[in-house]
Amino acid sequence: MQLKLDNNVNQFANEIEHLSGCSISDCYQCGKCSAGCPVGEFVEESPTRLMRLIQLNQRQAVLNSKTPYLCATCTTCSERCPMKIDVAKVMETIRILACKEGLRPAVKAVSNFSGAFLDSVKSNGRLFEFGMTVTFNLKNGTPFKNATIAPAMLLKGKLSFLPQSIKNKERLKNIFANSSYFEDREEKKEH
Amino acid sequence: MDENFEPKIAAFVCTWCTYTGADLAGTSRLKYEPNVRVLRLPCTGRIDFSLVIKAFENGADGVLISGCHPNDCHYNAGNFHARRRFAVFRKLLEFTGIDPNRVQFSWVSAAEGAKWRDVVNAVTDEIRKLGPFTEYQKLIGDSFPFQHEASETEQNSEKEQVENVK
Amino acid sequence: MARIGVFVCHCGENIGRTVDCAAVAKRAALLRDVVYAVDYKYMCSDPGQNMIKDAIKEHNLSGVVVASCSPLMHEKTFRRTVTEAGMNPFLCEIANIREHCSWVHEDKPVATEKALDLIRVMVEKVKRDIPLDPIRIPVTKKALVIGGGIAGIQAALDIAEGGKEVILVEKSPSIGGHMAQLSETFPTLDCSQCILTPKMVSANTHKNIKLYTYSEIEKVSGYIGNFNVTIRKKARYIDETLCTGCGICQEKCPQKKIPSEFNEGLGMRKAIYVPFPQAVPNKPVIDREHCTKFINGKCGLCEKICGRKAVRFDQTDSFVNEEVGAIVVATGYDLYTIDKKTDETLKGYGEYGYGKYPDVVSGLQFERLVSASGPTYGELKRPSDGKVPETIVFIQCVGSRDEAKGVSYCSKICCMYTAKHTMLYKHKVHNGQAFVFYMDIRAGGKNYDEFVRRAIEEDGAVYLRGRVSKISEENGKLIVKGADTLSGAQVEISADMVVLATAISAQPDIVPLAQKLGVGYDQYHFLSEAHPKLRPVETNSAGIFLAGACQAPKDIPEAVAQASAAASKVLGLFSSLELEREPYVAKVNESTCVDCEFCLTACPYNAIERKEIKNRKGEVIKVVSHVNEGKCQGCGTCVSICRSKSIDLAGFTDEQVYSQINALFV
Amino acid sequence: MAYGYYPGCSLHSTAKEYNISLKAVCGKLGIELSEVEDWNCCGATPAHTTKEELGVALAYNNLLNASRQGLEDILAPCAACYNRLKNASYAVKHSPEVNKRMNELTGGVMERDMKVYNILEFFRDIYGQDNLKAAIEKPLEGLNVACYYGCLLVRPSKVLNFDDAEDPVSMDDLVRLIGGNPVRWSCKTECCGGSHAIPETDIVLELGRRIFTSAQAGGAEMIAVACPLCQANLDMRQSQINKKFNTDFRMPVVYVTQLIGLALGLSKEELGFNSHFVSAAELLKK
Ligand SMILES: Cc1cc2nc3c(=O)[nH]c(=O)nc-3n(C[C@H](O)[C@H](O)[C@H](O)COP(=O)(O)OP(=O)(O)OC[C@H]3O[C@@H](n4cnc5c(N)ncnc54)[C@H](O)[C@@H]3O)c2cc1C
Ligand SMILES: Cc1cc2nc3c(=O)[nH]c(=O)nc-3n(C[C@H](O)[C@H](O)[C@H](O)COP(=O)(O)OP(=O)(O)OC[C@H]3O[C@@H](n4cnc5c(N)ncnc54)[C@H](O)[C@@H]3O)c2cc1C
Ligand code: SF4
Ligand code: SF4
Ligand code: SF4
Ligand code: SF4
Ligand code: SF4
Ligand code: SF4
Ligand code: SF4
Ligand code: SF4
Repeated sequence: MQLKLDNNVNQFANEIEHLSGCSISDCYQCGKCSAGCPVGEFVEESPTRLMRLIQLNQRQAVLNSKTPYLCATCTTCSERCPMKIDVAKVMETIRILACKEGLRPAVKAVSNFSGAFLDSVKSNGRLFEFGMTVTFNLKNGTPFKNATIAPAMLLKGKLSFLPQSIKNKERLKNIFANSSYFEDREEKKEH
Repeated sequence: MDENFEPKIAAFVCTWCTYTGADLAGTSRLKYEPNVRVLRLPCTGRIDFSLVIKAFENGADGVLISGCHPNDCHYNAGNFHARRRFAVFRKLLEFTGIDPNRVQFSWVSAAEGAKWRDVVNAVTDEIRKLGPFTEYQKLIGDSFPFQHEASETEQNSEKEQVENVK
Repeated sequence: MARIGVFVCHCGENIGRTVDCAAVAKRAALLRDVVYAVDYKYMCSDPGQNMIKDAIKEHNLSGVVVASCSPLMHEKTFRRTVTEAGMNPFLCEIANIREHCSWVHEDKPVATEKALDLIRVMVEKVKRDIPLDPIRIPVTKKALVIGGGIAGIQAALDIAEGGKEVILVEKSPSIGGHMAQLSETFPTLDCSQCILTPKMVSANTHKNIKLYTYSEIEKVSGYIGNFNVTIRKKARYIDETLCTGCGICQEKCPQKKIPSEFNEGLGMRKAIYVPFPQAVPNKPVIDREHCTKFINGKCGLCEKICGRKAVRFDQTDSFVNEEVGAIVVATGYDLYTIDKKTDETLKGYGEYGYGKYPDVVSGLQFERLVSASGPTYGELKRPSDGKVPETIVFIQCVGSRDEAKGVSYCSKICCMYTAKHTMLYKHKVHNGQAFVFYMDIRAGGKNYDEFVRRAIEEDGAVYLRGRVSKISEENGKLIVKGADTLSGAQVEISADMVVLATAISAQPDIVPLAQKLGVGYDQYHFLSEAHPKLRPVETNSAGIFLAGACQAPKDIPEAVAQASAAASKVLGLFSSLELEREPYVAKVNESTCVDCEFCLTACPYNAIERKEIKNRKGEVIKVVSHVNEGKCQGCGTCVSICRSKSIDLAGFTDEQVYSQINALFV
Repeated sequence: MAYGYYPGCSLHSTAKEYNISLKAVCGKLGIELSEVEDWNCCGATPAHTTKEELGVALAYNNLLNASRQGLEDILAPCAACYNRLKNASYAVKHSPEVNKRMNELTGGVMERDMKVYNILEFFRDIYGQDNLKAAIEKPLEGLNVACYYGCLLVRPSKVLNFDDAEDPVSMDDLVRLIGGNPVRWSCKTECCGGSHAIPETDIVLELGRRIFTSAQAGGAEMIAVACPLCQANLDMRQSQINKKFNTDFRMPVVYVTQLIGLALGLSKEELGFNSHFVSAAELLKK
């Protein structure tokens, strides 16, 4: 592997820094985030390495990395980072940024799940788990995934065939329609 | 604006860093604008506003204050006190209607001969752009606490001085 | 009426090339109060200096301005010259027309004009110069050393060897400091006790050293050359003059379950105890908190058994006053607290389970576990069950370089002592394996990197570059989850014991002492040197010096080097009968001072004190500020802070500076 | 005074026994809960990993509803909901811009600073340990319990800050209070991968295996949780884990409220013990 670096080397780090509010240059590659990451062994780029790739302006590699999708958002990394970097937030930022740019998600299943989940919330205001699972399986092309569990859950009365719905759907609609990908941090700095 | 305007600039510098840095510019034979007149003080901590106002009163178009870098103060904290005071002073300047850019601050260490050159050149440039300082007359009135009698320095300039003060 | 002489130097061609010196001299002669002006090729040459001397006499000069090179170059020369002609040296000023004029400008008329300006300014100043005398301060030739670690011992011995008296004050029952706790020391692996004990003994027996152990500094007043110190001798409950150190009392004392400070809690001590066998002085103290006699009036066994009748339950703290001329602070360091979250800024280390898992120990505890004088007599057994650890993990930078834990600095010595620990481990457990988690290896000393390489190459320590996220316990093993960032992999090691290289931190009780001494400290409470490069052992308080780890994390070689440097500063100070200083000191106008105390807080040297003004009847009529000339360094900060313009600085008075400003531009 | 109650989606479906047992316990203790009217999903992980503002807004909307209802203290038993709600209240409190945006998105200004509590905090600080102790009728008698907090309950500590993030003790204290024996184990705050339960099952199975291994090593007979995601993951997937790794875990995973209920003398039926996949019945016979 070879990285070609030029004077724009800080560009992507600045972008992420701006979007996430986390200081990327603070990362001194200690590895503590990766050491405690529950999905560390399942990913190619550990959080530490991902931070490094950001520092070295590897935009494509980062946005196409599977790590941010497989991140379980457990915030173990953020809790323990000696430099107080909210690494989980950086993961989230990468994911949102990839989504915003319309890139193909690096882990389809995860983003399909998010999609199905949010669709369900969007239309009912509450999660309709059965419906969501069906949608997800269809999207994902895995119609029988979790099939062993669903009937059992139905039996235990833990899944319902009917969605619950809220009353004030207007407001919900507005929230879904107008939420931005990122909070405006530029403004925040000024205050 | 007068094309040939040559600003008069008073520089208050500390002995340990900037004065020595300016010496180094000399020993290195670096060339710079001749507009700055240096006054050596023990520390930037010794500089209070009255000195700056005094300089304007006596015909300066600009003032440069320069001392040791933060943490390098020979006297440990003198330049911190100075910096804190200058922050207030800038506001005071604005309040009195003096363009705060007429007072410039810098850190020049004993090793930074070239920086001294650059600072002098930059400040001269800046003040040149701002033009002659005429507002000082407004300052001279009852409200000004540190007014001295007209100076009796050079004999042939005494008259001029008196005129300025009036 | 002032009579000023101006002497313009050509400096060969150096000034003459760009400044018309003759013209300058002529015009200078026209300045008011200038009665004589002349130019000459080399003012600093003998003939040049003689010209000045002659002119002073001939023209009855009251002040001299030499227009020449920088004052930093020849001010001293010309001041000596005028002195030889009977003039006060402080009536001679320099106008710098070389470094600040001829060398930096090219246009001759412009440079000539500027040279004249510079001279005019100095003429105005010299007119207002008043004769000053260098300040002389008498010196008490006795030093105080605070802290009896290796740094304090070394400083005390060096000063004592230099023939001066030393008072060494140590707060714990014995001198020796942390070095006494170490097993073997890098980079040579010599036994710590073997090289330290002789020094401790000489410190105790040297005729010039007076030792106060179990004592603390109560009060400090005075200034360089003349400090007055009150020392609190804490009650030992033993009459040291009677006690022979036989140790029978310690043997018999039934209170035996007290965690030993010396053994970092890994061993126990009695209520009456000598902290370690080689302690100096080798006399016990009674720990009041744990002694039955003090708790409920019973026991008293030690008193009964002591043949010398040395036990004194009724002893109280006592105070002694000492006059000293210089102080060396050598109070050393402490270890970052990792198990307690007492201090908000120093957060604990919960993820490593220190304090929860007995086999997670600190570096100093490890030293005790491998020390021949330690609780296991040098056999490495882990605290929980005495098992010899076959897999051991060392973690570096614990607390250090960790902003989340409130410490951003590198503790400097832990890379080295961790390497040492892996070696000591391997030498004790031949079939064992040591792993080290590190972020960087900082081994920048003579033979230091070679030492670390030896740990890796010869003793087989495996170094993993990454931090550890968490330590947990499972089935009697410590599960260490770390990372190896070089391979990019997570690492899990099932270890028998974990050693944390915890950060070196300042003494927890250093701030009150620093405040008593007027010595600065940084955000981490390490004491501040006067200049990080060029005055590393001085403090900003004249006459007070630093040695050892109280200033920053240091290893023994550095602590000793700094201690010797501090000692040489002290001896230098003591080599003169009186101190002489430039008289640029501030002075308060007592009639206008309104006692607002602004100056008091602004002065970086604590040189300003409060003074009571009394009337004839002795009643206080006013309190004003007063500058202690011995402490004032002449920075002038107080002058500019005083709202009522009640302070002036000799040599840079308001009047002088204003008149200079008046003369800046024509 | 009634406490606000935000059940969240899970307590109405997959975690119905959590709901049942909580209500039963509250009934027994005389704690009045008032459900946040017309609450919506907090957004869980998908919302904030898709759009930053959406993650805050969905949660904020609930706080808004509750504030309009006159509620001030809200109990959010689901750790994920608790985490999201608290996060939203933290965000609007610490950033005027976020606050402004939330007002725009939801068309409403929160009338007061809403306090969100998780179940452990609720019993520790609001109801009070002493009160609870006084109400105990049938102490658990030394049942060895691994208290499992997971991630969402304790992290990020900057925002949640109710217990030590590395070694939380609030559930252990609670279990001890009701007569149980909280075991010392090392996976208290390890992540179970809850948010990946559906899309990345393999990861979840491995994480679950580690947790069971550790609980077993610690001598636990059951795992107590305060999060529906953890419960569902560990309970439902236990058989899959056993199959995949050839293990034989039979570790009931129960809600802490169910244990409290037992100690208060409620019956297993009243507490929804029948809806577990790995039954606790055997264990609780003693
Ligand atoms: C685990 C470990 C291993 C180490 N190994 C090595 C090694 O192999 N080689 C090496 O070169 N260095 C080593 N060091 C570093 C070494 O310990 C220090 O360099 C050395 O001890 C510093 O000496 P000091 O005198 O400055 O401070 P200290 O040893 O801390 O001594 C300070 C003394 O001052 C006393 N004191 C404190 N406050 C007061 C007060 N207010 N009044 C009176 N007395 C006071 C203390 O009681 C103490 O006796 C190691 C350090 C650690 C933590
Ligand atoms: C690139 C670089 C950058 C550095 N930056 C820093 C920095 O930022 N900060 C810092 O603290 N340090 C810095 N240093 C280190 C610093 O240069 C040294 O610490 C310092 O100069 C050492 O001083 P010295 O007096 O021991 O030796 P030297 O400076 O080498 O002086 C030795 C003197 O002895 C003379 N001499 C040699 N042999 C004889 C002889 N036989 N007889 C008579 N005279 C002799 C030499 O001519 C020389 O004048 C830097 C070094 C380098 C190489
Ligand atoms: S938040 Fe994501 S990246 Fe961080 S430790 Fe958890 S799973 Fe790993
Ligand atoms: S823990 Fe923090 S500093 Fe260390 S590698 Fe991760 S992000 Fe970087
Ligand atoms: S106090 Fe008495 S018994 Fe104890 S060591 Fe001294 S002389 Fe011996
Ligand atoms: S009196 Fe105190 S110190 Fe003496 S033997 Fe008894 S317990 Fe020990
Ligand atoms: S010396 Fe080494 S181990 Fe210690 S803080 Fe510095 S880098 Fe870390
Ligand atoms: S040799 Fe120099 S550059 Fe290399 S590690 Fe040492 S100090 Fe750093
Ligand atoms: S600042 Fe001036 S007025 Fe105030 S105490 Fe000091 S000398 Fe007196
Ligand atoms: S001149 Fe400086 S050192 Fe002297 S008293 Fe004033 S502030 Fe203190």
